[in-house]
Amino acid sequence: MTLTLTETTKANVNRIGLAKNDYKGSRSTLCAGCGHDAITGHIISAFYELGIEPHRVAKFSGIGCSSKTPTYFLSRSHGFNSVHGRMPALATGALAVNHKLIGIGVSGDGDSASIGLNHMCQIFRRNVKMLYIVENNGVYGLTKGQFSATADVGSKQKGGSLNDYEPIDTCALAIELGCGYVARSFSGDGKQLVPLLKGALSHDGLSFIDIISPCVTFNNHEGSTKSYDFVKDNDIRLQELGFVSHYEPITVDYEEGTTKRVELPDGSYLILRKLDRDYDPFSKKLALSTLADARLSNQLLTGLLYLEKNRPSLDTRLNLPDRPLVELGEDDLRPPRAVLEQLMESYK
Amino acid sequence: MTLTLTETTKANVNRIGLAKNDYKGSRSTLCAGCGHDAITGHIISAFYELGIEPHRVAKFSGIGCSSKTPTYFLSRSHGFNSVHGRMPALATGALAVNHKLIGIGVSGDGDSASIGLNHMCQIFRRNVKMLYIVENNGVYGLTKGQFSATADVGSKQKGGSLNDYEPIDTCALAIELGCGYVARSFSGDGKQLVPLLKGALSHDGLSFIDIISPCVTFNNHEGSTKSYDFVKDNDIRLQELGFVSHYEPITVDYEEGTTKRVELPDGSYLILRKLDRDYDPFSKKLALSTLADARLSNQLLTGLLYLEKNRPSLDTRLNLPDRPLVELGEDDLRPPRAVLEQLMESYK
Amino acid sequence: MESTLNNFTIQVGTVNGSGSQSANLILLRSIFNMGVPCNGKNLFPSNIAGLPTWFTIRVDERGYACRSRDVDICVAMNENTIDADVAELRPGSVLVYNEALAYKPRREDLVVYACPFTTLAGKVTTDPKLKKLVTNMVYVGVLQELLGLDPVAVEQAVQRQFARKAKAVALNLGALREGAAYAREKLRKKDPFRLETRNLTAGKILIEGNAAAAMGALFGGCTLCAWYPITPSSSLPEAFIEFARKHRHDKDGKAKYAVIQAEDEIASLGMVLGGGWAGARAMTSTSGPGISLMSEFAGLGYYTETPGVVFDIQRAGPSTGLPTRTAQGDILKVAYLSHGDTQHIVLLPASVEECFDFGMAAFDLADRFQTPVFVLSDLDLGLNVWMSDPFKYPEKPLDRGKVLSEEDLNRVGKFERYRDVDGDGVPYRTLPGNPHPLAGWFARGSGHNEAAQYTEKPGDYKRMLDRLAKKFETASQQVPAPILQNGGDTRVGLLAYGTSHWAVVESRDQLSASGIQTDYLRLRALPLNGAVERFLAEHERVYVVEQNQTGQMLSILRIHYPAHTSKLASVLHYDGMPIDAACITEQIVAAEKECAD
Amino acid sequence: MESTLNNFTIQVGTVNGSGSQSANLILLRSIFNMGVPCNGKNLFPSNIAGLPTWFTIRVDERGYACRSRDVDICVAMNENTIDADVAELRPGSVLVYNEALAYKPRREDLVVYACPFTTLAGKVTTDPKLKKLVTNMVYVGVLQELLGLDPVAVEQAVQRQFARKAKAVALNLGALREGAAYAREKLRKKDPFRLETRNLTAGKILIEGNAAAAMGALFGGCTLCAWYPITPSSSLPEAFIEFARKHRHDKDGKAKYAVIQAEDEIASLGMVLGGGWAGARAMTSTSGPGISLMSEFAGLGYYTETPGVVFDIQRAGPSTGLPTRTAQGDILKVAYLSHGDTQHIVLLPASVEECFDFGMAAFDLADRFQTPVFVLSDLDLGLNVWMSDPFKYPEKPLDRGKVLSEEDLNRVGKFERYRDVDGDGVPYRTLPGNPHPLAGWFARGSGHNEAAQYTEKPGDYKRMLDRLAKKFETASQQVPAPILQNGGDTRVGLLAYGTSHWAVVESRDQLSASGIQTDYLRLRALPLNGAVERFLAEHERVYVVEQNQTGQMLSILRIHYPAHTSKLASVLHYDGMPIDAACITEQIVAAEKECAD
Ligand SMILES: Cc1ncc(C[n+]2csc(CCOP(=O)(O)OP(=O)(O)O)c2C)c(N)n1
Ligand SMILES: Cc1ncc(C[n+]2csc(CCOP(=O)(O)OP(=O)(O)O)c2C)c(N)n1
Ligand code: SF4
Ligand code: SF4
Ligand SMILES: [Mg+2]
Ligand SMILES: [Mg+2]
Repeated sequence: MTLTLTETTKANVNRIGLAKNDYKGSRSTLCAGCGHDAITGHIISAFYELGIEPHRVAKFSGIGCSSKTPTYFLSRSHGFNSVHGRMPALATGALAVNHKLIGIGVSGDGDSASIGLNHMCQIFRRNVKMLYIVENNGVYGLTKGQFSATADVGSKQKGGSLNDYEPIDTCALAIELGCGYVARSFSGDGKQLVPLLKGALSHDGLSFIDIISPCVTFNNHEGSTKSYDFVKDNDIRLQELGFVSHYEPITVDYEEGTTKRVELPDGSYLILRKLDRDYDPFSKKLALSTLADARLSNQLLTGLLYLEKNRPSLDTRLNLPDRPLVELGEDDLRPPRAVLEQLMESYK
Repeated sequence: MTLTLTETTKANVNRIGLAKNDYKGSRSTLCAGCGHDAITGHIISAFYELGIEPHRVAKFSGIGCSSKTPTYFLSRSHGFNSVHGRMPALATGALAVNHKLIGIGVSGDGDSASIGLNHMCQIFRRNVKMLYIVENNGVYGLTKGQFSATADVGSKQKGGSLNDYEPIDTCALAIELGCGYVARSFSGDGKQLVPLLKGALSHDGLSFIDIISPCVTFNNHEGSTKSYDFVKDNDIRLQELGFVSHYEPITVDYEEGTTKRVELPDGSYLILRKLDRDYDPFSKKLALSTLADARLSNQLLTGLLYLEKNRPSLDTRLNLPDRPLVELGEDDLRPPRAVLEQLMESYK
Repeated sequence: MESTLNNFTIQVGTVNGSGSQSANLILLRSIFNMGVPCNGKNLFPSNIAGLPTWFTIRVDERGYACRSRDVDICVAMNENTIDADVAELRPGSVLVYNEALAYKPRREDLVVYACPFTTLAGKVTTDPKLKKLVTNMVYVGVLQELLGLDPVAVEQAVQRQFARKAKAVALNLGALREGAAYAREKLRKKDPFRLETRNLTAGKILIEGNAAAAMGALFGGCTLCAWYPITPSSSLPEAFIEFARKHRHDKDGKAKYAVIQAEDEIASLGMVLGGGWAGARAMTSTSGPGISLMSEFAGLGYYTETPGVVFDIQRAGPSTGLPTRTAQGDILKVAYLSHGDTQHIVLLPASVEECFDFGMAAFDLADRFQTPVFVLSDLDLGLNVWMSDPFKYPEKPLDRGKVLSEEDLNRVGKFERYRDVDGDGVPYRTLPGNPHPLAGWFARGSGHNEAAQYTEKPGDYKRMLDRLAKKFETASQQVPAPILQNGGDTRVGLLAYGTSHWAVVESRDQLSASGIQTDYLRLRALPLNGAVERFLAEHERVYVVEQNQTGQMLSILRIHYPAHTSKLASVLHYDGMPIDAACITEQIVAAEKECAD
Repeated sequence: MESTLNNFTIQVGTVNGSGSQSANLILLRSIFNMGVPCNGKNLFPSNIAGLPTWFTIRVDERGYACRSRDVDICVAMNENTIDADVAELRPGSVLVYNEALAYKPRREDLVVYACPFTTLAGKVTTDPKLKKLVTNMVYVGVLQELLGLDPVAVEQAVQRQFARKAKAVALNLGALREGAAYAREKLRKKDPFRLETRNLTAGKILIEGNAAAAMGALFGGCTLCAWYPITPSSSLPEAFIEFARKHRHDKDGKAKYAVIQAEDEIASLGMVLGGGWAGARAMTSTSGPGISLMSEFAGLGYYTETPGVVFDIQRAGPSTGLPTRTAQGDILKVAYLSHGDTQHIVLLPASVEECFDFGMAAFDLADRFQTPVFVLSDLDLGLNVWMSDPFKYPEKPLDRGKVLSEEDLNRVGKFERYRDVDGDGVPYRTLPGNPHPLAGWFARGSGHNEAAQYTEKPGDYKRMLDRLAKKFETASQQVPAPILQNGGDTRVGLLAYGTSHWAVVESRDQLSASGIQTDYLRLRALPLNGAVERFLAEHERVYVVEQNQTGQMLSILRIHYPAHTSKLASVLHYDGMPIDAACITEQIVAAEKECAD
């Protein structure tokens, strides 16, 4: 197992009495050092620390090394490793009929920005309440290192050829298409990523996190813009992040002016501490232009890019009752005989 | 035939001696008053006035009322009415093997922003040299008026239901994904559209024009944001447009300061005359934020949104010879016997 | 000669988008209201307005409901098609046409009634738009007089058609009366076609197959409908939305269903499988091109054993083909949809009643066998108006299949998702959200073992495939059984399915009249089961009637019943029009003659 | 007992990503260099590094090339699988294992050689990464000594493998020598397996099917390759890129070809059809899931009559299945891919040579018949290393089919895109850019007539379908014909296609040895033609051998040859492993025994 965990389990159990082990999955079969395994570790931490009951979680993925990872966490949850690029559709259907499930989708850059781009874009519009993660390594890991649509122009393939095509910035698309929680992070930065994950799980709507996750086997060489080295040299954090759960007292002390507390729909807080720049994650325009600038200057901006709390999520738009559709009984599912008779009358 | 032509044919023939009739196609079968027919007329004008030889043109479309229109213009050209949403792929293949063809793709908002969104996005990235038109009416005309992905939130369907989902702004996506010629126009505004079409045909790379084109049958009622009335009330032109072909002397007089002349790769000029605002179509950031603002204030901005002249088009990226691949003879296509022998040696 | 009383076909040729559809439906319903069996078929172009469209009404006291090849009464309202329409008429047929058209009658062998429809319409309104609309009502008035339509029946039909708009009722009745008055005063009846009141439609309904199927989905407990518009399928989900809006809201006005217009058909089926996996009854509806796009997900559904229902309203053609014409051209494709060794349960409704019944049954079968179920309707059935007995409320409760709840797990104490516990090939499943510690499992389209764990082991992989085969063997016994109609002679058997049924029914009578007695087995589902084999075994020659070019069901029969394959022959019809009885009769008579030779 | 001289199977069990592949290939090529026929199969997981992987080398002087079910020499380098690997060995087999593994040999019936591979590797390098890599070379050294590998042959193989890196050559030779020295000094040969120099591989090549097919595409004149990565197909386009880079640049360094990595398989085929329509030879390559996604475009290609070539490197499974295991599970699906009445030309290469030949022929057939042509290879053929005669340069020029140039049009004076001028069902086409005023036409997936105009007329539509059927009839005469091998007895016939061939070849000898003489017809393409029917007619019982669960080719045969269907029986293998001879022999012997009973 090659998981890098952000913290060792200090207390043995979390607030619902489960140990961290209860949040793990089967043994990873990814390459040693793969960024994806680190992310798995951070996901485990986030769920463990939030004390989410595993059975309330539904895991979704497409196809790829990244899409294999849902087997490596939360083995007590249900999960669905589907077909390449179509995870959003599957998740949308499942969460429409059971919006009480805590949905987490894990995808890759090939899965989401190449074959699955349309579905990703449309799930942003539909604002399905779930956490959507792209484990972004700029290549198709599982098929041995071809460029994906997030590879930067001029970035170098292991064989030596250069990428000719504009990259797709999934975060920019998410913001453009109305996603209300958009972040970018790095597989190796648990300090940033874990609060982002927790914040995402507290958001009411689709939360999207693009996580740069180096592929040690096919895209970790010089000339790659998704390597550990490149990230280390070019990562610029937008803010320092903390998270306080709705059931914890706020113990983080924060200085007026440099720290912001953002309340999330479930009563939790994201704590944003200002770094060099004064970034306002509530402005769509600023978010988009900041991303555009960063791309031009080859910077990798990480942190919470955009937050908009009041967009209605799919279940609201569908006007669904509180009780999920899957819990409806026969009485609800099949209208009574009188309804059929009435309908038949109307066709007579 | 319900074509609205921008100008009556004053001279009987154009510079290559063809009459306007030579640029027409078969009789339109669209509804009387459909915006698409007007666009057909403007396309005919643009090709006629540019004096393009019809046989050099290749027409492409997907499926929908809009996608039917390539039969209604340039009947002497080859054309391919393909499958729903996949026109970009077809065009990419055809123009890769014959980059001397003048490609024009006509699609609908359903065709391009719903089922075909991925392919549209990817053709922006690949920058295939062609003119890509979306005849945007906010609905699926041919299947009787369901919302497409460009329908605005809250816009009203003929049956009365409101659209719940964020619209996709295809121009914003085009700019975001690196398209170098992006415009928005209105089917009824030949004065603006014809120069935009001509400019697009002179651009070296993908040129994208989203044309609001009211569906008189299913989306021209009150409450629609793609109706003739709505456009009339909310259309704000970014600039006044003119076009001077590389073979014409520049006769347009232009005032310093309010008028800009933009040279295009084939030596033609786009003439941009300043209106109320001072819009700079060379700034990606400005273009994106202007579009975002317009959306917020329910304005419909039309005109040339973005121009970037030096992005390499697909044929350059593919390092293709001047002579198109389809013209290669057997000698070029099949390497000589010695090559096979040499290859065989290397496997011995 | 056949009686022409309550037995003839009317064809109205108009321009689509001209509002003729309400006049046509009023005409149809008027006849129905008189107690005379009838149904209506709409032949329309793949276009929104301006192109020719035809509506045919078959009036038949004997109840024959398939398309009749010949038109007895041609109402010609479209200048562009009148010549061709007239050219196809048999001698003795009736032509009613609009004098306003640039048309000169040339055939002497027809009974021709010229009517100033446009002028008559002008008497009731001067508004040009309204005038255009009510012009169509004038011909209904003319026919009322010519055919002997009961004015009360007609008025009821008009009232019903414009239910909520008194003004429209008045206007249309006005136009109708103008037509009737004109006919009464100016036209002399010269043709034999007449209607007479009967009591044969009492209690019956008139409905399109797509509405019936949507109703099936409603009563079948469907809570998720994910779809993408396509002709001729769209009206199915649209009807579902309408029904659900009326009958599926809770007391707080909340929707006890979800409808999502997906970005494409791939996503539609993806959403359906997501919904099915999560425990809901989910459906989508599409036509040929959508079926092709669903191939990959169909395989995922099969192999992960996820329920879901797909309605395929078949239309003509390879590729886009003829989107507004009918066919049975997807059956072979759907039966094995997706790469690799994949197969599916397919239901084959022949009537609007079966659209309703199978619309419900599909969900039971999907849950029971944990697999996508395809319901193959077609444009003829889906979009046309058919007379039917009213649908029966289901007697049996929903069958939700083998789902283990938390309590079940407590009781059983163990759970493996893909184990064949009962020996029927059908495993048990748990749903997401089940809090039992054993409940969680991971669905994947890649190789897996009984415990739903990833595996590449040859033995594991093969065992799962073999169990799937067993599951389908079990399913073959539980899908709707074929229906046998004995003709008392075991030499000639007919096999058909779906809408070909109606032409077969009439053809059997024609065949019988020409001395060929037939037995008839109507297939209603795949996988096929033993009854089919028996039928094949018992007959010397079996004709398989279907509406495609390549004999797709015949192919499936040949694959499954090699022992009987040499007695199978195809009777095909594939020009986009609904199959008619004569087409079958002619082919069989010719083939039988050859046998006799 | 069979001779063990130049006749045995070696299996090396390692961890993938550990660099064992070069050692395996060196071992294979060393044997080949000795003039002894051999081939290698790689059994690897759907994973990048860390999971078990096996490489088997079948050494067989008689030339048998299919998988051998039994392993004679097991080289165990992977702690996780050694127990299972050993458990499967027959008594008398050899086990060579790495002493560094936590493993205690327990079986007495094996010849066991324990070797300190890791320690020996440590003698040539201390760099831990390098050491891991060269550990594998040590076993080659050990086998060199044990089996009698010619050191010169081995050294040549090493030189070749590390061609450009002298340091690597030295290092690997060092490791190899350590292994050999150890074996010489410490191991006493106790097993019967030996190699001896022969002259049976002179002039032959060793190559993977995907490289061969890519070479076919290169010499077939392909100029557009649009693809989407998928196992086991990716190495085909990747090889094409490599070949084209070397052999398809003009003197200015410009590329006389275009390769586009598409966004998905839908777009791949769309690009191919765009290229084919514009007049180029275009191809894509994929595997099962991609085939499913291509369904809609496949129908467009069929109905618009647009050329294009699709390689399908089949892998196991419905859905994602086993991406790194082999199967012949797409044949029925591909033959009729897309909704409606669609069919395709399918080529079925059995050897790397046919991958090359059909790789070229596919483009000729696509142009000649103006339709997508599918080449069905599989993982076993595509990714494994096969011995072959060198490929022959084509004698005939490219067949570009019926394309009318401007001059042709001047001469002919008329042109209708879809008219059957020659009576063979194959129409003429013009390409975009043709300046002749008659040249332009409009391709559409919707109904069209001879002049390529839109139509919904039943007659037009049916006529086009009938012409398409005629075109495929013509095609059936021009696709690669089946190949007959007479065994001199007409009671039992064998039918197979693709890689099943190799197991059939061996099985026929086994059958013959047990008294069953067989004739054998190898299918090489669809549509099937007359030769197949003759073969069926001439034999009493015909076994159809294939690597899928449902007998997909058998199904196609049943559909097309109803008269002979009762004599057909399936011999199936579908666990993901390549089929072996014994599996066929056993099934046929059992079935024949039943016949005799
Ligand atoms: C329809 C289809 N096409 C292609 C593939 C092959 N395939 C498997 S994974 C993959 C790419 C995965 O890339 P990405 O999503 O970036 O994941 P990573 O492996 O890099 O984590 C591809 C193309 C497939 N499984 N299905
Ligand atoms: C795969 C597939 N799905 C659905 C359809 C049905 N269909 C035909 S046109 C159309 C929508 C067209 O909308 P748009 O592109 O906006 O064109 P418009 O008619 O509005 O001009 C749809 C869904 C189809 N032809 N193919
Ligand atoms: S190939 Fe790359 S992405 Fe896949 S497991 Fe290995 S390191 Fe991770
Ligand atoms: S339905 Fe709408 S889009 Fe289609 S032709 Fe009519 S007006 Fe135009
Ligand atoms: Mg990736
Ligand atoms: Mg539209």
